[in-house]
Amino acid sequence: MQGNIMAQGVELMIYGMGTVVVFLALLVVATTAMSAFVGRFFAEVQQLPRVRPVPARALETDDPELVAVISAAIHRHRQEK
Amino acid sequence: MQGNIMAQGVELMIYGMGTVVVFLALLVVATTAMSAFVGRFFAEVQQLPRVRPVPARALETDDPELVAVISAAIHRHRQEK
Amino acid sequence: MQGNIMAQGVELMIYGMGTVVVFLALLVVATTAMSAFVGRFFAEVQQLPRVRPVPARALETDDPELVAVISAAIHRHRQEK
Amino acid sequence: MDNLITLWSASGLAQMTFGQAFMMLIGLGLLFLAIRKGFEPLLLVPIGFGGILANIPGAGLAYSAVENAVQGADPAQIVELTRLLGIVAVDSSKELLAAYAAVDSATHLAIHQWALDAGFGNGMLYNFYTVSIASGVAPLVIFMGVGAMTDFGPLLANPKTLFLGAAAQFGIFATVLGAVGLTSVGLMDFSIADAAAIGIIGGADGPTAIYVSSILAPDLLGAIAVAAYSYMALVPMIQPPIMRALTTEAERKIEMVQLRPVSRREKIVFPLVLLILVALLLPDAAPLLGMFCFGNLMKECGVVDRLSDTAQNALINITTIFLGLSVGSKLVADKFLDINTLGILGLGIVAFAIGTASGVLIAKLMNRFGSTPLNPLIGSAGVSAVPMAARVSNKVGLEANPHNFLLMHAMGPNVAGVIGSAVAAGVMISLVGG
Amino acid sequence: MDNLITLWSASGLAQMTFGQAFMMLIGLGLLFLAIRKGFEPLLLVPIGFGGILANIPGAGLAYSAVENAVQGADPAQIVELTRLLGIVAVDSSKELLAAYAAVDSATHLAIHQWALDAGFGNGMLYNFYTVSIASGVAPLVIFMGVGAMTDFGPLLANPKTLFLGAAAQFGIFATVLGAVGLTSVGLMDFSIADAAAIGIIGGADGPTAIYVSSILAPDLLGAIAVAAYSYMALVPMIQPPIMRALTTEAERKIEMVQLRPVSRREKIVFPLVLLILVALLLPDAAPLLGMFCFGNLMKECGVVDRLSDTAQNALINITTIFLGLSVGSKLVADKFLDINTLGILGLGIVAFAIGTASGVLIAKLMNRFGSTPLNPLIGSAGVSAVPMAARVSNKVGLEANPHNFLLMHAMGPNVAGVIGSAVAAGVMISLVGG
Amino acid sequence: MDNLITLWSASGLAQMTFGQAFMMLIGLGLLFLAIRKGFEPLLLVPIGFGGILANIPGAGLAYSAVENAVQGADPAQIVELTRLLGIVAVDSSKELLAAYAAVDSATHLAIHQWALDAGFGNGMLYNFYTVSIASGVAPLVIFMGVGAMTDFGPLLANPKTLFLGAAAQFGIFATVLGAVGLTSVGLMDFSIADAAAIGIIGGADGPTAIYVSSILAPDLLGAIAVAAYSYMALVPMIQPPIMRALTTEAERKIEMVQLRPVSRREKIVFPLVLLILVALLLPDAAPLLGMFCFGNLMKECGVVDRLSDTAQNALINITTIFLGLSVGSKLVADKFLDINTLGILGLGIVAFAIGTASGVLIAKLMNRFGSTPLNPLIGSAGVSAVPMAARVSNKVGLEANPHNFLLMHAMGPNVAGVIGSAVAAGVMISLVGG
Ligand code: NA
Ligand code: NA
Ligand code: NA
Repeated sequence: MQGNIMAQGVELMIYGMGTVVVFLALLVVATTAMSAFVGRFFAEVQQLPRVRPVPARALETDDPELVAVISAAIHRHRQEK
Repeated sequence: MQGNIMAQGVELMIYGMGTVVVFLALLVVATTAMSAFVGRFFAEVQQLPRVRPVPARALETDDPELVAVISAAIHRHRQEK
Repeated sequence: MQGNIMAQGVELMIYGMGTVVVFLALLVVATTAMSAFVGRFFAEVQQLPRVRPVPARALETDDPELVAVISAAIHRHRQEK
Repeated sequence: MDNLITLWSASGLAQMTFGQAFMMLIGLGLLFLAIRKGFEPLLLVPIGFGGILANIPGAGLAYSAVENAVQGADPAQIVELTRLLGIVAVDSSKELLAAYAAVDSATHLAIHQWALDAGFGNGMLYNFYTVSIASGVAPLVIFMGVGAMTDFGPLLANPKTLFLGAAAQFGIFATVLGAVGLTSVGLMDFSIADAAAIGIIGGADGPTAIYVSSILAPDLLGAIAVAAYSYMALVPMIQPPIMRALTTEAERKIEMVQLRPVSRREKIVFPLVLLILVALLLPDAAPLLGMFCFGNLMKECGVVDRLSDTAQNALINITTIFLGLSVGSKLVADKFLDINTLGILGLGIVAFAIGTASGVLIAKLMNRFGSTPLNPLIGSAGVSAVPMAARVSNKVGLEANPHNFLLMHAMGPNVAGVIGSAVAAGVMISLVGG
Repeated sequence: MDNLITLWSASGLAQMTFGQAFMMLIGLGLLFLAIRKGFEPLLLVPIGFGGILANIPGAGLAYSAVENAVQGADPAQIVELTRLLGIVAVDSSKELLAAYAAVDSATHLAIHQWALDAGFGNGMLYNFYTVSIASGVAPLVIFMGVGAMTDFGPLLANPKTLFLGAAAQFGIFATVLGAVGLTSVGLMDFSIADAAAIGIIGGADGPTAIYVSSILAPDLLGAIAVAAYSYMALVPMIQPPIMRALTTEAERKIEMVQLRPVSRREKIVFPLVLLILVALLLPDAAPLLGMFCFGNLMKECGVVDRLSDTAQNALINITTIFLGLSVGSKLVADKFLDINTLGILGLGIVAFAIGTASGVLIAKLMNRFGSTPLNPLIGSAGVSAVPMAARVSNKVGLEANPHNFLLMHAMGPNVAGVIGSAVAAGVMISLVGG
Repeated sequence: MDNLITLWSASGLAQMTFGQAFMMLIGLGLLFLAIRKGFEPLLLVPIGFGGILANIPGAGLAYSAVENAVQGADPAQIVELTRLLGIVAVDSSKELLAAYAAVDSATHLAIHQWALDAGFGNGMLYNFYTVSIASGVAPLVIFMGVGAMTDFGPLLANPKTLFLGAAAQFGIFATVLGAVGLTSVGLMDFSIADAAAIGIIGGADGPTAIYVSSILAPDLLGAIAVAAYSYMALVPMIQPPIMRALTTEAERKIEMVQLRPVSRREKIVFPLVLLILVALLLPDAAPLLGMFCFGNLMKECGVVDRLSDTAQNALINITTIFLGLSVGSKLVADKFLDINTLGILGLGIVAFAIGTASGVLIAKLMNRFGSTPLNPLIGSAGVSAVPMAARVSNKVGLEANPHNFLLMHAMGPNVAGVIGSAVAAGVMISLVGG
């Protein structure tokens, strides 16, 4: 029984460490492939400040007055240009 | 049985839509009455910036030093006027 | 039975109030002793602004760029002195 | 070697079904729509991610201990299960679970204990679902937060717009009719409770739809929530053609009179008036509208700002995370991949369209017979989808008349639509629930 | 037509009792006091609103599944219930529920399952109550947050003021005596546990009162919490006349010596000293004072500021919302409308008055026999009601001597009163609980 | 007089055991390390405080209702308990509890009901533990928050560093071997599940260690968590000597090439790639890595910032408070004071040391056979302990070469170590759990 648990421990080490290495190796492959794929097909114009897309509809009921005021301001600004 | 569920659906529509309309109609009446009542008997001086009454006792143990300092400052300010 | 509950109430008052007073009296003793002990053996240089030790490792993965930038700045600052 | 087999047979690849792979793609698709297209990301990111998690083969994250045990137990344990269920042996897991669903609460408990003793447990997402949705608390807390974010000022300035909020709920009931119609011609298989839950998609209000589904049709909740949030995101595409088709250029140009200022006291009293009306007329709508009014009162009363702030921020955000993941748990393949799901998706968009049309048409009617001018474009805002539908009204109005700002006017029917669909929810729970 | 009857019989108007209508007015009254008069709005807004929700006829929001089933089940189901209870048929719902309260846990579970099988569920507020108050967690979390907001500096600078915090707790025990006295003359009907819970109103500390009531007298919790918070709001009206009556002009003018500065290390060690003392002497006070000390240690230690900030903000706010609604659930008419409630309200104000008087009198005594001057006005702050009572001491002091700032001096007894009433709570739970 | 005896026998002094006193000192010691020495204060302050609370004699805060009843019940009730357990009378509480642990779920429920009927309840900390840790939710929520704080940029710029994160996990499995070795020579008494849970200390990741222990070895959770967080705080002392011993001066001077910029889209897609890989290969790691990826996706996608902010602040803070107190509940004397605890503390530091060494050695290997220069000092960061281990790499590197900033390069293996130990956790749960 005591020898038995030792064997269990060795087994756990072999299969565990093996899985960790295999899994992370696959992750290296997958990540490298993903980066290559994204870089080739979906390249961003880099180094631009990150643009945060405004959520289409936030959970909140926005302040409509604010929206109106801002809309007007943007409008005027564009016309003045 | 299939006709039965159709009938149930029609019933649900009639009673449901009816309730929605009646409920919101009553809400129109109640809201209008409420606004009239508040406007007549509890009119506010309008357009003033909304005053937030300080809660009588906040949950927190306020910083007593701060309170003392502010009290003193207000006191001095009033005397200087 | 009615007299009984009265007796229970009196008992509760005696033991309850007694415990409160004894407990807080012991707390006065313990607090005074603690303050004396701390004042004698662990006196702080008083009135200094409270220093908040930076947690050895915050839960968060700090922004490494920020850390690097700050490290460099501190380094330069020290050298310039 | 045994361990290698254990590891392999425990791996996802060895257990993956076609349905699970497909649903993981659906989950990725929802994430794409949410992140790239901006479709209601606050809900669809957690829902999509939860959908992927739910379909991880072998993990059983979306299943109860009993479901996990039925799939994983050995034959001797299954014999014990059939004994507890009081049935003779059946062929499939599906039949076992159907038999389980039919027994009483005491037997449910006994079988839950059997599953625990057999070494099975609830999946993570199943626990999230139980705590947040099955208990009803998450949609209610979100509704409280929405209440604390809602300004009833435009509605109070023009209470008649409540009728537009009522009109647009016709989309709900027309969809109920559609669902029972599809069933009666044999295309789908919905009960009347299912039909009611599907109809509520037309309410264009996420928490209301989830709340009603969790009571009337928990099995359809995933499809209903996905439909509701997706179509809300699509409001700027669904509504304008209908609005243009049903109005004349002249009507779209109508300018409305400036809204009167609304006093703070009116805003404080309004949620109480609404609450009392609910209490008197429709107690089954009390949890939803009660929490909504509570949130609004906290906001307007001005003396509990720290509670109101928390309801609008930390609390609603925490709840949204778990609500979204829990809804995702209903995207598990063997529940979601069903012909009924297609029916739900189809009926949902019909519901939005009919709601929009009803709102616009009643607005036209009110404009014709009312004393003050009313632009029919604000009628479409009555479907809710706050504040997107109001913005759509504003945008379509600006196209016809660049000086015509309808946003504030459309906010009235917009929040009225929230009340209207909560009332409809109450009626449905009252008539077909329990 | 059946549907119309269903809808009408499900409506509130058809089911409203006089008691429910009255309690809804009470709820509106509490909201009025909270919003308009500033009575402890953080608690009384949720409590008042919860009280209205609890009394919505037909909604059963404040009732357990069993209570809802007893009121709504058909005769055949009731027969089954009496069989489960092992009783012969009884006349009223009240007797059924009394029989239910008397059975053991296994039967409770069986009857809960019976209610679920009959299609009834827990009301929303009942669930909130179970999770937040019956579990004990909400008052403890609030106490942790209060601890994280409390500055023990003034107390540490003058530890003798702890005696004032002790003295003011006499209000608690005098009220216990009053409650059993009213019972022994037959005016009220309180058990000794009820009396202890009522007495704790005199502790002038909301979470402590709710915690003790939830253990010793859950049925009285609504009245006790309402009384505790209302009278705390009334402290500026209740205390000054008593303080003036018991002190001379000369005493009120006494100026106190400036408090010594307290080091950060003392503040860090103090909650640990208090905790150890609790551990050694009064384990039954450990949950309350333990969480309080934990909050205070988080604040003072300076290395877990993000936890301390959360304890003082998001966490305490979320808990307050649910605690308030849960307390409101105890304002349900058939539990609140009782002659005992009047007794509680009457005894509560007596408790505040006696606590104030004891504090002032002991402060006079300490002034007479102590070496350093002590203004008796700070004795009244020993009732807790942080920080209102300390402000009252300051204000009455300023009236007598415009240069006499007592605020900092009164903060010592004020926070001592919090400790004192938590200790009293522990004694009571130890002696009459369980 | 009876009351005086009640009060005295209920006091802590009358019931204190030596073990409890000792554990309270341990709790104070942890607080000292956290507050004065800055040892992981966010966790060790709540854990230390919880440890003190757990050992308050007579309060039973860390015990279940059944444990409290077994210690406090009268002889007649114990007879009833042995009847429910189906055993003949036993000598000690310990044997009763062992018999209780062995029965099935239905009997557990019956005995829980017996305890309730006998007037006993769950302690406060026991409830916290049940809700936060036994359910698995708290470590998962913290992992989600950590995910939302993690920047995978450096890892994506140099994916090979994932091998370093794999290598350092050798500390985990070497420790498993150590634990079973100590058992097989008879010094300790660990099961294989215990050994696996102890090994995970070498993962240097708090939530992972707590999650695994709660599943594989709940009794050892206290010691494991304390060891994990203490040794993480000691990383700046444990690692540098090992790093210096295993590298040459020349190696430590190696400068690495600047990391390439990583696009936002890569960062968004990476958590999904990781999730899919987990789903395909290791479903038992899905809860941990799923929540981690979910947090990271919320952070990177940029459209749910309010959810991401809440996950990083209010939610993780609230969870940390309760997780810490719950871990503290496992410091109760009769569970913690055991020879096995010493074994755990000893094995834990070995695990850290071996993990550090493996990381450095594999980094040397990669440097020798790779095309680009790789400073072996970044290998030690593979143990996780984010971001402390990466800072240690940077610091040791600067000692050898003042112009060599390794911090960014070390962040790659550092976050890879988090993934690596979560994978190891999944393997262990898969192989020895359930
Ligand atoms: Na709606
Ligand atoms: Na007090
Ligand atoms: Na690790």
